[in-house]
Amino acid sequence: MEEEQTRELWRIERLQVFFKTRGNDIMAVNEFSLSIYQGERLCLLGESGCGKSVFGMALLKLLPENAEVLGKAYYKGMETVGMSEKTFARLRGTEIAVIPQGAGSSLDPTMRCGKQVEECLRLHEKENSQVCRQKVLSLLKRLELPRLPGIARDYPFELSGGMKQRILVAAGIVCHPQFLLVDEPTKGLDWGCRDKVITLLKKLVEDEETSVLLITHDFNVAKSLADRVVVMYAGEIVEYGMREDVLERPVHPYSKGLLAALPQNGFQAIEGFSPPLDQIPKGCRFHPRCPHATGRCAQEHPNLTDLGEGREVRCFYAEG
Amino acid sequence: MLRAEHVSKSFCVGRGRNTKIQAVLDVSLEINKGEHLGLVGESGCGKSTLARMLAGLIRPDGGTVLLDGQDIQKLPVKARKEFRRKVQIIFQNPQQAFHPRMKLYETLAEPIRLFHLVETREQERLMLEEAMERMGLTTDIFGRYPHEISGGQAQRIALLRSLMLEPKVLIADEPTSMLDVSVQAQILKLIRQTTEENEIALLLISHDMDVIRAMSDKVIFMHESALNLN
Amino acid sequence: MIKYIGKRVLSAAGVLLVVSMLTFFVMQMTPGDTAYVMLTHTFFGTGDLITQEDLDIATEMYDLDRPLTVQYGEWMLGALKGDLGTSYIYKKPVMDLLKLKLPYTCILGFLAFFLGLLLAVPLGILTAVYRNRFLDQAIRIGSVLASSVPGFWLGLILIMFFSVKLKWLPVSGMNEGLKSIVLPCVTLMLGMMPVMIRVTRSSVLDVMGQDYMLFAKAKGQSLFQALLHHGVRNLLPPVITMASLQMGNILGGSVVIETVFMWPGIGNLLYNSIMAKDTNMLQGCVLTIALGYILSMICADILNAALNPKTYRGGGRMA
Amino acid sequence: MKCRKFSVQRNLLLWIGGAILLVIIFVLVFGPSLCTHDPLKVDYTLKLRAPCREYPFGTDGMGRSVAARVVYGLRTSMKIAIVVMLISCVIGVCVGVLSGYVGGSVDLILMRVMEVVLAFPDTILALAILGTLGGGMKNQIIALALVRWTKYAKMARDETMRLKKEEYMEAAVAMGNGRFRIVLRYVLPGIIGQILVLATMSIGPIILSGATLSFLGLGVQLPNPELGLLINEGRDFIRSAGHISLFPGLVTALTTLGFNLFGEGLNDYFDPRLKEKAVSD
Repeated sequence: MEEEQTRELWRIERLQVFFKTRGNDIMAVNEFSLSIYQGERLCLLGESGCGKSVFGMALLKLLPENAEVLGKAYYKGMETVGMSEKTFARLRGTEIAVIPQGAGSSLDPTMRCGKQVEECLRLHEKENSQVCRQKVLSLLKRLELPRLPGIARDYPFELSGGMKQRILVAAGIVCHPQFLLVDEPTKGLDWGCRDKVITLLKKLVEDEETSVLLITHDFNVAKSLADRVVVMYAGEIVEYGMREDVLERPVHPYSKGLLAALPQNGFQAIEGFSPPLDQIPKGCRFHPRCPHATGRCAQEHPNLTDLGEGREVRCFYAEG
Repeated sequence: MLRAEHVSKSFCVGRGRNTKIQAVLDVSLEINKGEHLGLVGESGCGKSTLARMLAGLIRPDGGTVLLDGQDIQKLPVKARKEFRRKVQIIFQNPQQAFHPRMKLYETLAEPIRLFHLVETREQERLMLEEAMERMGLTTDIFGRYPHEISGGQAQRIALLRSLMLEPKVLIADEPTSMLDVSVQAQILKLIRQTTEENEIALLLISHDMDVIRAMSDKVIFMHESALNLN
Repeated sequence: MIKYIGKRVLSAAGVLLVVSMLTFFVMQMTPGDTAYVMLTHTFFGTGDLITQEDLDIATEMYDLDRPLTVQYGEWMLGALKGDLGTSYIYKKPVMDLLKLKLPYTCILGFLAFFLGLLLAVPLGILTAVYRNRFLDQAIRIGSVLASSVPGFWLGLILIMFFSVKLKWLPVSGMNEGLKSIVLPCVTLMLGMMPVMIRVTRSSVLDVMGQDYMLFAKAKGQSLFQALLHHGVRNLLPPVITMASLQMGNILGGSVVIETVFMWPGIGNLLYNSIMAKDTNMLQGCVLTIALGYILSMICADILNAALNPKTYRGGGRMA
Repeated sequence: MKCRKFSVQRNLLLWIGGAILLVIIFVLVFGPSLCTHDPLKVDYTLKLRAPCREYPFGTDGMGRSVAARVVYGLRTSMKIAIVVMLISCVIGVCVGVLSGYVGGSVDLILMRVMEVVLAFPDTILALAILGTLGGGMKNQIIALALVRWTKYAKMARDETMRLKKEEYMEAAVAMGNGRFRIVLRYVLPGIIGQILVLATMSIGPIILSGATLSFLGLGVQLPNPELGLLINEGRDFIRSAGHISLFPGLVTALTTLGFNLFGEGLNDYFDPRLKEKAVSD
């Protein structure tokens, strides 16, 4: 696996995101350093409120006005955080694409679904509408949408949650991007659709060999789609490594807790609650909920220590 | 105890043409004392509507909902209040189940004052503090507003508010689908523990099979009962 | 879709009927007998000389003594045939007067309406896109100022300044064609623009906050392109609804403005008929203006229905 | 640091509006004692005097001090506006909450009533009513209130319907709250903010339409002064003595501006969109 990932797609150095509210500045993402390789599928795993979506949006410069991004991020060597919106916009859609969270609200209620998928094609590849329509229909067929081609002429409010999610997936990958950000593909979907979306995503990503940054809180999605997994807690990375290591043999107490809380592992819950981003505890951010926290954890903020073969953990006592 | 006989309900949806969506069609269901019932089905198949009908929040078009043999829609006012005490419901989105501009102490004290469970304010405060301990919550939450606490804490408070009235039946409409996995486990364990302790019958509604399997003795499948009658 | 339009027109006709009934019966309840009032106005300055027997002649002549419902029935039949009775003071059929004066009100009204929209909507969009910048503040303060100024007083001031001092524009009346329409039109426009700017601004702000606009940006569209493709269809409904309401303000305002500028429109006619208590004439004017207002509301509803696919694609299908 | 500036700007609107209102209130309370001239005393020798130290706003066609008349006129106009606002607010909110909360047939009937009232442009309905009932302050108040209550009713109904869908309302019912208690503790506090904003924002237009009616001679009758009337009096002297219409209009505009700015500031204060969005994941 190592030799293929020669070319680094993204290199992120100490990325920080602040939200300026009337009271104080809330730090949503703290010191995020990571690199994503060509054709790799990285999963950002964490509970709601840990800043994973904020990181994704910051990377693609889609944050609201009151957000401020510090640090550096290099896409194919080009520094993106400081880049002007005009130049970055040329990358959007063709090279860098997004499948946003909230399938329901990300589709324009007054435009037919087929047209919304075509829009990206027509914007960048300037082909005539007939060719575009054919491309979209073939893509929708690959996504196993029912009632083709009629469904392309339907409006978003006429589709179920699962189908809207697939339309979003289509709109994201129709221009064959090199890097795809997938934000919570299964949130809000019910049980049946969830598996379907996961299998579809898996097939598509393998055919296209695009590199994917997957943001989710759902273990099954991480298990079936990701090569490498990064676990986030309260705005920072606590552990990352290959999927088998992190999901089967987690090292950080929080990752262990997550694994134990799964229904199939007997519902052992982690005590307490993840802290809201404006009340971050001192020292290690997990120490109030960590079963074997010591005095040192409460005082000192641990850094990411390298455990070899690309595994890192943010804890003083995590054994190798 | 709480029984639904051939209950059905349909809603008019969409402007212009009068398209009726049949949310619940001819459902019969019974919850006996101390029983743990699981109701599972696709989202949008009318589970929430059925839950709200059982809790007396929505009037069914057809069929009746009976508590101890009496139709809850025809209860006199006094008995209706007693019905509210016996049958409690907790909702899917904890943060929205509380008045956004009322401190949580007020929200928790409301059932006590409504049913005059205690006379003086000190007793009320003591009662609440003791209940908070049992739920594993700190009393600083009293002074907070709903948007200042996490989903898990909010759902615990909703549970505590319902249990203050010692209900006979607790209906939980997808209590954990909005919560994260770790917090989900806490809430479910709490629900199971409290309902068993106080002999409360539980109707747990969810679209997640694992949750239902882990929590309930009897399981009812709600088939796709949303028929489109336009 | 046609069924929807049909329903709207029907309900509008219903409202119009109720309106006509309302005005008719309320009219008859006026303090002082209609005959007396009519006579005092037709023969000026003879208020106290009118004897009872004059009143009887007048009542009998205009058959005012019959029960109200019969009078209303007769009036209604006439209205359907286009005869709204005769005006006491002008001694001409109400319908002819209305036909004569309607074009003037329409010219003034539509000119003010469309020019107002042409200015207000772009300004609204600008204030939303450049939120909190200097442009936004300036336009908002300007519109609050404009909405605080009484229309008729503004008219007088414009007359005082442009006609009396600078002598560019005529003081009032219709005689100098285009030049005489400028002042009334500007006054009416300034009356409606502040509200239109505010509604456009909040509608554009709402739309810009939507997720599909963020997704459009993620697809590589600039803010302008996103607004064009997705924004327009979503932000128009509230703007169109408010525009139809503003059409009402213009019709209402026309009464005052036409009086100030001596513009020979329906508004002026309505004012004179109120002063002279000429019930038939008053009834005709009120109905015309109400009809115009309801028509503009129906157009707004139809436009909104056309924009919103939900109406002609039925309820959501649970596929 | 754009968002810091914005919060100051929001208060700016409130402060300016508040300042103007203070001036107006000062004039309302101390005005009569301050101005030395009797607004009704006629003295033809002083006819059409231009504004000077003696008569700050000059004198009108009958030699009366325009300044004195404006002060008293402001009082009448404000009295009318406040009364109209209160009546229409009470009626509108009750009807709105009733039809919004109870819904069903009650809602339908009230909707039809509102539709008829809304079928008229505001001024036309007021004119029609005054045309029939005759002029006078009392009828003017009735006419204006009959027109204005629909705005409150519509707002109250929409807000009540929106609140009814919230889950905490369902939870309140499930908790055993009676209908009346829910309206008092949940619905009304929910819409108080909007009512306040609408009240301050609607005083301005009420003053304007009140003045318009008096200008047309249908509202307050001569000789007691009202701002609209004063402007009308000056119409004949447009050419020679513009000041007679100029100053009453200016004062009306200033008062309306004060209320509008204050209302706008209040609206920004209550407007959820301007509060920074909570940091969501």
